[in-house]
Formats: sequence, structure tokens, C-alpha cells
Amino acid sequence: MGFFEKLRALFKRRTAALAAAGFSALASAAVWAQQAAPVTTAASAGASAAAAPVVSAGSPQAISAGDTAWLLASAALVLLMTPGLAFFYAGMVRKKNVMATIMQSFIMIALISVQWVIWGYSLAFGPGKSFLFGGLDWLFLKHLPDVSPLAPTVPHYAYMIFQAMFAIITPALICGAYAERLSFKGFVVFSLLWATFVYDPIAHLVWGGGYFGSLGALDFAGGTVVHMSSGYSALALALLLGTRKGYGKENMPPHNLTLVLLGASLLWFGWFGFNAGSACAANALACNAFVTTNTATAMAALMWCAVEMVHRGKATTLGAASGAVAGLVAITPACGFVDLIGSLWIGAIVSILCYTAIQVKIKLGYDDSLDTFGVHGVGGTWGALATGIWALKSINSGGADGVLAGNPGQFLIQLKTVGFTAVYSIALTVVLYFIVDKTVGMRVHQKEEELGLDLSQHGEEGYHI
Amino acid sequence: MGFFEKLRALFKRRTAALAAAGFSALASAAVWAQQAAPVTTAASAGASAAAAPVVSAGSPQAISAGDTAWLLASAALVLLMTPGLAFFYAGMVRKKNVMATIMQSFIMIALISVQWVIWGYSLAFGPGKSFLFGGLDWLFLKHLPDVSPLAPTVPHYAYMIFQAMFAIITPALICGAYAERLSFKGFVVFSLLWATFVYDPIAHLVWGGGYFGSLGALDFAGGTVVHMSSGYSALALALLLGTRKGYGKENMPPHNLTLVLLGASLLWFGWFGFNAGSACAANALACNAFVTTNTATAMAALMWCAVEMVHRGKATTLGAASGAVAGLVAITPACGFVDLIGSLWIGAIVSILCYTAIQVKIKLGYDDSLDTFGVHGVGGTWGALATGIWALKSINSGGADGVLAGNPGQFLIQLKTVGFTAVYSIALTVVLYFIVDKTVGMRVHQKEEELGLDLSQHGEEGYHI
Amino acid sequence: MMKKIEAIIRPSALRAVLDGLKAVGYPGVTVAEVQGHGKQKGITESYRGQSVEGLLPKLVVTAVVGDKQVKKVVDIIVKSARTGEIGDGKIFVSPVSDAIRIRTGEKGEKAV
Amino acid sequence: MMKKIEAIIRPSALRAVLDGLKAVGYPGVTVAEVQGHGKQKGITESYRGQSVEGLLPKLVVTAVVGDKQVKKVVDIIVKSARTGEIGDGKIFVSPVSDAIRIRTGEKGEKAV
Repeated sequence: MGFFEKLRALFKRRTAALAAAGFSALASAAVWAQQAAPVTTAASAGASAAAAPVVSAGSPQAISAGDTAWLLASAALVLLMTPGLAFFYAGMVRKKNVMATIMQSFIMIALISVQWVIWGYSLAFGPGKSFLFGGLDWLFLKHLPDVSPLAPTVPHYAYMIFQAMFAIITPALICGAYAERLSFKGFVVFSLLWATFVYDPIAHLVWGGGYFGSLGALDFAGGTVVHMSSGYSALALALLLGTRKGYGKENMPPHNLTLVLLGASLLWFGWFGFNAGSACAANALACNAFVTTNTATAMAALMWCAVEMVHRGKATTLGAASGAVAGLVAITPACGFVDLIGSLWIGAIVSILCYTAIQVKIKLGYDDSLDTFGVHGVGGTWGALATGIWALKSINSGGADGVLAGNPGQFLIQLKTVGFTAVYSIALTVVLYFIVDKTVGMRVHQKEEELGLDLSQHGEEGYHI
Repeated sequence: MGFFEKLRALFKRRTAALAAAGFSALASAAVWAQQAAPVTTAASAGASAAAAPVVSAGSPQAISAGDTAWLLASAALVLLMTPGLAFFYAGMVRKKNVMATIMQSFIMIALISVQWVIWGYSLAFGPGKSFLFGGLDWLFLKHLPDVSPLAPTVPHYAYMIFQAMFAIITPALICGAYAERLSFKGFVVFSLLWATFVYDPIAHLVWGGGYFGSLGALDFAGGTVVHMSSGYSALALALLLGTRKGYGKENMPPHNLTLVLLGASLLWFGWFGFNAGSACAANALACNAFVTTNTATAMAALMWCAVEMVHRGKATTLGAASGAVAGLVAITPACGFVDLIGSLWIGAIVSILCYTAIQVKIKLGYDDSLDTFGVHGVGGTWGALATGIWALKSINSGGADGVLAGNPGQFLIQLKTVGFTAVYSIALTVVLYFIVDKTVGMRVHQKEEELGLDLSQHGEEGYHI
Repeated sequence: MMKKIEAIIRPSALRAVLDGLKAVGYPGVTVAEVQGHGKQKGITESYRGQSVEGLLPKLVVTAVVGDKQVKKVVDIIVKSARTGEIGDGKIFVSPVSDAIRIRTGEKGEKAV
Repeated sequence: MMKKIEAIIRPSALRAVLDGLKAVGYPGVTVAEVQGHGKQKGITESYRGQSVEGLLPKLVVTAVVGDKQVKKVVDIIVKSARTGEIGDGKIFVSPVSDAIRIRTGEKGEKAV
């Protein structure tokens, strides 16, 4: 606790400095961006490159019913991940906060669905050329071309709504860090600002034609954009908010592990849309992503159980579920760039890293309540770096070779993206935290926290006699 | 309660008159139908028109693997909506009725799946030319052409089983009105009769080549066929059955809100198949339906929360879930005819209407236990009318323009369909209620109701020590 | 002196009992879910054909009150929870030797 | 006079206890789920490596009977619930000053 309290105090004092650092990082990145301009669109990666290795001006491809079918099915699958997350998280909190925790995910679907069609998609994927944003040309989805160059064989709406589902789940992931203590109003305002000023820019930078895409950073389905952005923001929020009342003194076991396992199962199911759907086509690359996703996830669940057996003597269901989620996180950026062997390694190692990170958290005493940083931050970082290790151009011609295929340069590009995403996410989260805290307020009063968020924030209870 | 008791008494006395009125409405409709005969097949709308604007005799289209993949995936998605409904409803009842409520949806999948392949599909979509039914030519799916003209790019079985899922969920929706007090036997017999004499005819009239389709009524995915038919039947049943024992005197809070949110999430997920699948093809229209569905749902969930904030001071998770379902209902007939802006308005307004309807119900004292009429009846009516307001031929060339695009006539067509559907559904429900009540019996005995349907109807309990 | 009143009631009677108790000075109450049977038997349930002897869901409403209030509280509960059918439940009254309010440390009847 | 018998038992002993009680005139019983530990400690659980001191699931079976039946009922419960291992539970007997059957208003031993 001592360490953590000091860190927290430091954090609060150093806000301005940190934010400044974040912005200066931005500024210098902007300079690189201009230097890097010549390579733009040459090897842009991720969902885009994956989907459209052969896209070049002048030869429009026909809409494919098969690709459209798969992308719509994938969008539906990804939508279901957010309720999956709701149950995964809600089972881990205490009974008095079960509905508030579900609500933080469920209402995010509503909130960001509307944000995305009004301004989010335009900011992230619009045709503007500013460093952080795609501009406002596509507000209310006006002036949308029939197809996106990032997914040339499907109607633009299919790609737009598929991306909407990513924008929804990312801020919902952060809920794990502030579970059981955030006011509903603060949550809504913070999430809306975060989606706009953290998610949308990072999506623009990596996928939407921005700097890191141009640099050749590989992120097939969102290791940096989704998991690192939410994971590092979660760390910052956990430090800023402080621990839950009674943390370390009261028992806070998961109130309903069946909900946790239900949620983990829906996540695994929906993640096939997330990863294999990111090929934006029903092709061999989608199949590769599907298989690497399933394999890494399975390997990570096994490995988490093995680590528990060594460390505590017993494997747990919460561990199996946590390992599965960690595996899903880690394979996300890599699934369309690595082969089967790579996915086995990525899955096996991520559980060791995440399990260790969580033990360190317990020692340090900060309260990332449901381990968003421990799983998504750490797992996302590992996945992004691992992509730079195991990537193979033979798997994805729109991608690049990694370290093991003799291209250490890719690792440096991944490292740069990882570093920027972490710094930017933390810096902006600190700024947004203070803005929201000073206006509508972030944390509930002690009495409300004691009573539980279900009653204090929503006036309802999860379970009734 | 006074008002309601009077209404109920009136209802019971006036049965014969009402049924007669219903049938005379039918008879006069039959006359219109003949007058309208020349326009038949010119502008038939809904799923059919949407899917096949260019269908005309003589030019068979090839089967599309992409369209087939999407329609099969959609059929699976729609199947999952009925278990979704089971959990949505079951979480709202008292613990002693949780399994009986799940059963009312779950066994419906079994019951109507069999009804549909034996006679339901033939009655609704068969080639016969009678006013109410498509005839018996396709009993046991014999003599089915290779493709349906309503979905010319997929095997007929894909269209047939997709439609089966609609036939399943519609009678299950009514369960919300008679929750916690219907005998299992009465439920089974009533549902089978209702599917045959209410659902199948209305599906025939609107989609299966019947009168309202010919008239140009727009119902993309079932605002009248699914939600109004079930919603108005629910109202009639709630009035006929009377209130649950203890209604208004005992507390009857939802016994498990996590189940409600699970159900709402599965409904949102599955509804993409329901609405975007109704394009019967993986094309731009399906993408439009997908996006308008998601947007209206999101907007409605936000708006329900906003209304609650104004009215009660706090937003609730039950409200968010209810708003989402109301939004899904309202956008259902419109999703393939309106644009993004239309979907935002439809979603925003439906929550205000449904929330108000439920407050009125509480004042009047009738017991539509889980608000099937308040959500599906009111929301379905709004959606059907709103389609006549915001429809755009530019979105769907097989559709029509609505009021805002300068075609007020469409609104009148919608109004006619709405009126007929409401009157027909109520009249037939009254008739079927008396038939079933006098034979196998509808409502359980007071002691069975007190004990709970799980023990009295099924001899089991949902939760055990 | 004080008595503990434990009323085993039908779940459906809860609202009426609580409303009734408001009228007699709103004593502190706790409500617990239990399963049970009275002199009448339980109910036989069946899971995949296997019989299980079930118990019926009941609530126990507990209140501790001063001796002078016992009759009034018991009467209210009886009146509120009675349907006249078998299964209405029972009320047990038992002596309580002391009561302490945790917040203040007050003891005895002042604490209830 | 009457006594309340509260038996804290293993969940696995419930059926045997209920069956045993049938043999002594089938008194009304209520069963409640609780968690607890006796003189022995609870059990340590682990969630993502974090230890939580857990309690063991137990049931409380409560019956109120006439004084003369107390010994018989207690003996039956002991016999039915005993495994001989630590954690078999305990039985507490306490005085009940009155009992009321809600349906009829009958009082005292007639009501139990």
C-alpha cells in the first residue's frame, strides 16, 4: 500500500507534466509522420492491409455476397462480446454491484453506437489528413463512398458497423479497472470523451490511414487499438481513483462464477468475428485468423491452469476463463500475420505474463479491480510485440516478416506503436479524468459505495426474494 | 381497478359481437382485395420486395452461396432470439415461475418448428389464392419449388427455415401477457391455434402474396406480422385472464435482473438476423437494415434511460434493456426502407411512447405482466406508422416513399394494415381464448398459482439448496 | 424484557405483513428465504424421471420487540398473512435475554 | 411448553434428517442455507492468485416441538446427520414461549 499511495500521490501531482509529456510525444510523432509521408499507403497494415492486399486505384472490385455475409455475421458476433464482457465482469463483483457492472457494458453499446454513426466513424476513418483525426466529412455518415478502400468487396455500411462494434467494446473493457466505485454519470461522460479523444485517434493512427499504419505497424484486429488503449487507460484510472473501500481488508470474492464463465464463453464465441472478421472477407486469411485465435486461446487457458497448479496447487475455473481471455487478447494483433506455431507460443506465454502481472498488482496494492490492465494491457502489449516476432509474409502478403523470419526492424516498429499507444492512452486518460472529476464527478460517495452501485446509482437490485 | 374490471366484464360479454366484428372486417377486406386485384404482385413489399426487386417470371437467378450463407446464419441468429426472450421474461417473473416462463419460450421452438414444416409454411406462403391462407399444397413441404420467388437467390429451404424462426418467436412474445398464471396445457393448445389462425394468415396477407402486400404495405421484417399481432393479442389476453393473484398488493419485482439483461443481449444479437436477414441476401440493403437496426436500438435504450432520469431521477438497467427491445421492435418494419436519420428518430420516439404506455397500464390496473402490449403492441404500431413517415425509395427501390418524402398515401396504407392487424388479432384471440378455456382450460387454479407454475405445472424448481 | 417473533409465511404475504407492521411502530425486521413444510407434506419433484422430495419456499420474518408489543405484532402478522388455506405458516415467540445496538452500544429494550 | 431445535448440518445430510424426522411424527421444519465454520477453520479459496478465507456451506434445519419430543428429535437428527468426521455440525435447543398457527389462530403446543 505504501508504494501504491506514493505512486498515486505522484500521479496526481504530476498530472500536468504527464499530460504535457503525452502531447509532446504527439508533437514529435507528428514530425515523424511527415518524414514518413512517402511510404504512406504503401504497406498500411492491420484489418486494412489484410483485407485489401491487392487494392490499388483504378480497379474497383465488385461487391462479394460471401464477404458481405461474413462481415455482417462477424459484426453481430462482435456485438455479442460486449454483453459477454458484461457477464464476465459482473460475475466477479460483489452482489450489490452486479447490475451497475452489467450496465457499464450494456449501455456502452447504446452510447457508442450513436456516437460512432454521428461523429466517431468520421473521426477515425474519415478522409481528413490531420495527425490525430480523420476529420468531420462523414458526420452522420454523410458523403460516405459506396465502399471503403479498407474493405473493397463489401458495402461501406458493413465495414462501418463492423468497426462500430470495436469502438463499443474498447471503452467497456476499461470498466474492469473502476468496477464497484464509479458514478453512473461520471462513467457516461468519461466514456464518451474517451471514445472520442482516445479510441478514435488511435484507430485513425493505426487503421484509418494514419501515421502508424503508414509506418508498417502490424495490428490485425486491435492489439494496440483495442487492448492496449483500454488496458493502459485502465491502469491510469485505477491509480487515480484509488482502491475500493475495504480493499485488502474485506473479502471480495466473485459473487457468481457461473456468470463469469458464461461471459468468457460468449467472448470466445464472439471473438471469431473480431479476429477472423478483421480479414473483411471470407478467405484463407480469415481462416488462418480463426485457427490461430482458437489455438492461442486454448493454449493460454491450459497454461493459466498449469501456472495455478504450480503456484497454488489447484487449477480454477476463474483461471481457465482468465487464461482464455488473455489468449484472445494476445492473439488479436497477430492472428492474421502468424502461423499455427506462432499462435501456440503467443498463447502459452501470455498466461505466464498476465498471471505474474496480477500477482505483482496484489503486492503493490493498487486496485485494478477486475484486471483490465493485467489482462488487456499486459496481454495486448505482449501480443503487439509478439506479432513483431512471429509475423510471416507467407501468411499475409500485406503484412511483413517478424524477427524470427529475419526482420528485426518490424519489432522496432511494433515497439514504437506500443510505446506511443501506452503513453498517449495514459496521458489522455489523466486529462479526461480530471475534467470529468471536476465537473460531474467520477467516484461515488463512500456511503453510496458501501450501499452498492445497484441501489445508489440505479435504484434496483439484481436478485430479489 | 374499477375501470379495468368494467372493461374486462364488457370484454367478456361482448365476445360474440367482437368476433363478429372481426370477421365482418375480414369480409369487407376480402371485397377490397378483389377490387385491388389488378395491382397484385406489382409492388409487394417487405422482405419479399426488398430481397427481390427485380424478380419477374422467366429470368431465374442463380443460387448465391453468399446470400445462402447469410440467410442460414440469420436463421440461426433468429432461433437464438427465442431463448433470449425466455431469459428476458424469466428474469422478470417471481422465482417460483422462472422455469415455467422459460418453458413457454423454449417449448415454442419445438412446437412451432413442427407446426411450420407440416402445415404452417403452406398456410402462410403456399401458392393458394384464398384471402386468409396460402392453402395446403405445401403440406409437409411437399411440392416446394426449388426457390421461393420471395428469395430467388437461395434454396427454398433456407427461406422456409428462416421464416420458421419468425413463426416461432411471435407466439412466444405473447407469453409476457399471461406470465405466471397460464396452465401449461392451455398454453400449448392456445399457442398452436394462435400460430395457425392468427400468425399464418397475417404472414400470408402481408408477405405471402396476400392483400396487404399487394396494397403496398411496407413491413420489412415484421412490425405488423410479428409485433403487432402478438402485442394486440397480448392485450386481449391480459384483459380476458385478469390480473395475477395479488397484483397491486404484493411486491412482484423481477427476481433476477442478470437473466433479463442476458435475454436482452441475446435479443439484440439475434435481431440482426431478423432484420438484416430479411433482405434475404448479403447486399447493401442488408447492410442498411443492420445499421438502422443497431442505431434505432441504441437510441431507444439511451432515450429510455433519459426518460427515467427525468421521471424517477435514476436510469435503470431494466430500463436500458426495455428501451433496447422497444427500439428493436420499432425499427423492425422500417429497417429496410429508412435511412440513418429515420432510424435515430424512430428509436428516440418509441421509448417515450412505450414508457408512457406502461405508466398508463399501471394506472388502469390491467395486468400485461411483462408488457408485451406496452412494448410490442405500442412499439410495433409506432414502427409500422413510422415506416410510412420516413420510408425512402432511394434506400429500397422495391419500397416506397413516405410522408417526409412527399407521399402521404403510404401513411394511409400503413394505417390500414395496422388497423386490420389489431382488430383481427384481438378478435381471433378472443375466440381462441374461449375455445381453449372451455375445453382444456386457460388459467391455473388459485392454489397452483400461489404455489407457482414451476411446481404446479412442471413439478420442478429453478433453484435448489 | 423482550421477545423474538419469528413468522414463517408464504412469500406472497410479505408485502402485507410489512405494511401491517408499519402500523405498529415499524419494528426492525429481517426477512430470510427458507424452504420448509408444516404438518402437510412437501411436494414431489421429478428430474429426468428421478423423484426428489421437495420443500416449499417460505419466508421467515423476524422481529424483536418489547414484551408489551408482542400481542399486537403477532395479531398483525396473523391478520396480514392469513389466507385460510393450509400452508399459511406459523409464528414462534421466544425469549430474548438481551439486545445491543451496535452503533451506540445501547442495551435492552432501548436497542430494539 | 415448547422448544426450538436448530440443527446446523452438512448439506448432504438433509435428506436423511428429513426422513428421520418423519418417523417422529413429522414436525414442521424450515431449512435455510448458511455458510459457516465450527471450531475448525474454514477453507482458503483463491481467485486469480488472491486468497480469500472462505466459509463452508451448511444448512440450518429448524423445528419447534413440545418439550417431551425434544430428546427424540435431537437423537434422530444426531443419528441421521453423523458421519464421524469433523464438520458434522451442532444442534442448539432453546425455549419458545408461544406458537401461533396463522391459518387458525391456534396457540401453544396445538399449533406446532
